[in-house]
Amino acid sequence: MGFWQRFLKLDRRWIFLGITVVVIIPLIKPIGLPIKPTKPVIDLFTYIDTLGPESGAVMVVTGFDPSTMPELMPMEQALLRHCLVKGIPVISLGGLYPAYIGMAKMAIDEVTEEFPDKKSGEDYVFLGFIPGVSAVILSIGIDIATTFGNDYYGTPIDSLPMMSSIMNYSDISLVVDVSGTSTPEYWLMYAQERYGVNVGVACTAVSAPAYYAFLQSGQFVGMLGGLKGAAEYEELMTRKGYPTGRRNATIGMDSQSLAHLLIILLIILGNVGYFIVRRGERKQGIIMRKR
Amino acid sequence: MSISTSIWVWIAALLTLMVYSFLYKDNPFYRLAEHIFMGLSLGYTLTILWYNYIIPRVYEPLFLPPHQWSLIFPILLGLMTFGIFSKKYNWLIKYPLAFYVGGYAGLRIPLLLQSWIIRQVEASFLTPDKFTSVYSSINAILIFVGLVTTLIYFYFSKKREHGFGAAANVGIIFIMVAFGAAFGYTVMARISLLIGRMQFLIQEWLGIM
Amino acid sequence: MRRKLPLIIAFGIGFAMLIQYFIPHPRSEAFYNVIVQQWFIIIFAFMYIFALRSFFMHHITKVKKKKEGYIFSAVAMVSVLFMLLSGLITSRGPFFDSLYNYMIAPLQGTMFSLLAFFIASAAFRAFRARNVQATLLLVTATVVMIGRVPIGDYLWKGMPALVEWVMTIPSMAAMRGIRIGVGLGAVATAMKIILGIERSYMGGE
Amino acid sequence: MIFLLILSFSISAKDTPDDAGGSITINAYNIPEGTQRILLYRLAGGDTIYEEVGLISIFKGEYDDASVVDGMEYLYRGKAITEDRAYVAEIKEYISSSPEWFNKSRTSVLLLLILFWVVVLIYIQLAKKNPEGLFIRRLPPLEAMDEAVGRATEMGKPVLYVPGIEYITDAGTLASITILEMVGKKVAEYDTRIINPHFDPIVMTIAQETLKTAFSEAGRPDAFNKDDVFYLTSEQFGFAAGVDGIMHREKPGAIFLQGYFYAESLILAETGYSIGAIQIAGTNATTQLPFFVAACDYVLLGEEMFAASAYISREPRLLGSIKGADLVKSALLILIGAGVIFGTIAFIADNAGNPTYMEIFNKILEFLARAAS
Repeated sequence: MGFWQRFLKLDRRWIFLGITVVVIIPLIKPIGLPIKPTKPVIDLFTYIDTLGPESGAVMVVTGFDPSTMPELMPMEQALLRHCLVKGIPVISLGGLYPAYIGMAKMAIDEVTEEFPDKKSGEDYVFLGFIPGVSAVILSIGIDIATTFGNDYYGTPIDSLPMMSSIMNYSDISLVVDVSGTSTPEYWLMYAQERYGVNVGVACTAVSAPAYYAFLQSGQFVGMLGGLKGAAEYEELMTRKGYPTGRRNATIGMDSQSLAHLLIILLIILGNVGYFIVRRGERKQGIIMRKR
Repeated sequence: MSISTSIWVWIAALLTLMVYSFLYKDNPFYRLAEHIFMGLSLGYTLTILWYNYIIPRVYEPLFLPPHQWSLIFPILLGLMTFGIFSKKYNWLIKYPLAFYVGGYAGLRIPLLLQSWIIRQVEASFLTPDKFTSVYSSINAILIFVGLVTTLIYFYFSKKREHGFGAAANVGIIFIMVAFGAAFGYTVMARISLLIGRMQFLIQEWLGIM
Repeated sequence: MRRKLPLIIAFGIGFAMLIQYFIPHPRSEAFYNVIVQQWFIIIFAFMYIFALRSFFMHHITKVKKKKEGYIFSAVAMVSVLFMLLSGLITSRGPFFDSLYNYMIAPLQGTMFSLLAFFIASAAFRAFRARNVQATLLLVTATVVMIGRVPIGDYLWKGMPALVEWVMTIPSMAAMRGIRIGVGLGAVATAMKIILGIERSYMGGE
Repeated sequence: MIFLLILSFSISAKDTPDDAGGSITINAYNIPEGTQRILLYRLAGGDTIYEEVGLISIFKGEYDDASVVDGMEYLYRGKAITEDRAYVAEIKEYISSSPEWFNKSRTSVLLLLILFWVVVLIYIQLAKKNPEGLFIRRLPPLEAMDEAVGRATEMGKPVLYVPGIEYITDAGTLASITILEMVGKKVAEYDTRIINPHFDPIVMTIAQETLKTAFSEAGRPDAFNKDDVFYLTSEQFGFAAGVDGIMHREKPGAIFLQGYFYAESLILAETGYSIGAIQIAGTNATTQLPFFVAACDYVLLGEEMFAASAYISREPRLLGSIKGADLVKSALLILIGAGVIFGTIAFIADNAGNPTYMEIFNKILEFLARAAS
């Protein structure tokens, strides 16, 4: 009985040590556990997979900063790779707030390095940040060229060959907001409901529960939730033989699996200890005061 | 094994370790990182305030042609906040506060009604497409029961007796399931933050992988 | 009269911003833009003077009185000026960006990542089957955690589907109920401000 | 002879409803098979040549011409171009655009607003007449406030009050100010110190005034130390780092986490637990409720925060507004319930071949959904 009482009072720093070890080991020596894609991820993947060079552009919107990069950068890069390999014209929007442009640039630079034949202005367009948030979303519905004027590199939009057939939402078959904040709801309110453009979302695991309601009501075409969503997308890309880069999300998943197992183990042991201690106390008539 | 040679990466790595030292116990290294962080972030906020707000919204429209003299009124209202410095006139600050808080209250009411209430109610309507299969019908009914009992749990002005009490007890079950689910669902997000930092330390700083 | 006037202002501007939502006319749009983009922002900017005053007063008194830990207050004040000056002098040039990318961003990311540790210790401590509600919390959290990682699929093929179900049916229904409740409460609070019933934001008297 | 009615390609034009004017909406109907592009031309009143305006989207068959001048009269012509030929359609009468003074698509919001306003006002008047009649269910976190401040005083430790990291415009932050006033009075009575770090300058200024009044109302105006209400920083995790530092150095006996929190909620709550303080949390941030429920001793769930001021002060007008909000909740419940019953009847009738109910039902849904745009 003494062991369990000491276990229940376990100094939380042992737990911190456990979490650190469990996260670091797979990073140094990957284990490679298998991944099973779920419906929201398959829906988004299949929708994009049905598109082609003629079926309207895909707009990928960057909405994350360094703090949510680990979860969302692999998603944005997987989406960009998927569009480039399928030849779908892709517009990368550098975000509705200034803080995101650095991430957008990092995503597009790293991915376009893997596709040397793809040219800016022909296969993809990179739009910089302009202030206005919902005003920007609304004016994209009228005319992209007049809204942005130039792309991120300063070239006028109407001189870009890819943009000749893309004027506004009616020429965009999907907008995917890769966001760690609540901007996907703006895209639903101002883009989908106002102009009827399809919207997909790639978000952090913490915002995913809130978006299930929009997924269930059909407002979102599909959803990537958290690192598992990114790893599932990478898995679907591999199964189709598309290039997947270093598969950062999948490597991260090994650490995730071990960390989750550790926490579950702690919860179970915690409860086992709780019942043993309580039964012991009831025998001796001590009531455990609820602190 | 190529350890980073960039001074910036070293600064970032040291700051990271100083914050993590807090997990062991509060110590001068954490305290240093804490105060650097508070100072830098306040400096950053002020810079953003200056470039994104004061210059484009106050200085330029006022002092550069075409001068927008109507800006004098909001500035006067803003100046009234200085009343707080004097004992006699500290009631002056009530005017800009009333304007700011009252204005936003009015602005938020319709948005709240629309996105937090009407949109949620509209989505709870049981449309026929939800009754396509036995499975979806049971789910539709479960959602309806969950919604109604949760709302009943949050009733303030009715004693929780017999029928009403039973509904509230069902409501708390749905609420606890929702909280447990959200908690479990978020573990992954938090762990991935740590993975990100560990990748920075191991790959960028120490260059192991 | 001095007490009544601010309440009348709150009612006036509050009611105007309320009905503006229903009027698409360009004049109403113009009114909205002027108020939001000028009046609100100018008042907001003025308030930052108080933030600075409180920040520096708080830390200067600590340094002057040599209170315990006054060096750190000095560090905080130097950091503010260092970041602000580097932002203004180089007008947010590369050095300013490096300060953000290599000091603020890592500090932000590391503080955020503390949650990985705290969520584990909170789970260990709080998830004890003391009563029915705590047991529900604990069981659902554990099931969702197992279902979220690939290993969950091994225990039982239907695990991801179960997690989907828990997230999209019971959990979504309760969250929707809570959101409606919070929405109603927030609207009631906003109304009380406009009607002048809620006055504590003006110092309560 | 079966008369094959070939529905010919046609367009219609109307002043874009519910807008600020300056826009005419063109709809294209029976778009011929294999149409690649639909060009739109416009003839301003008095001109003679049609000028090209834009492309009508084939996906939606709609185009908003936002380059028109209010009051001017226009004629439109659409040309659908397929592989081999072009189909032309015109509108006959002149059309002009004008701004509207009321956005009809937002009627449902207006109705709910009026219902809410009327109900709350009625109940406030009723509450003034017989204040005793109004019941409010028990809120354990508020009853624990006394115990928490008392315990902190026993141990000679200060009380820490964190008002969340949102601006004063957020309903949770406003509710937090009213709770701060109550805690301030308790702290003044028990003659304990209250530490109140801030994220936003406006909330800080208000908190200083609120606590000053609370202390003077509790009869101890001199005990209030203005320096204990101070500004930390306006960055989420910088603020969390600062508050964690205060927790470890000041070792408060009771911690209040009341307001709108983001991800840093658990950083504060877990550090608060580690120093052994009683923690009373409350937030309208639905995503953070699970973490407070797990880590804190007492939690005000969502709208329970808004009931706090009415619960403690028992002021008739506040009780009345709570009762009013409850009544609107019942109205919504009845609306949803009626929607379910009517929906099922319409569904059964529809299957039995009588679609009228289903049309009405869809109209109601559409009426509600339109408000969102």
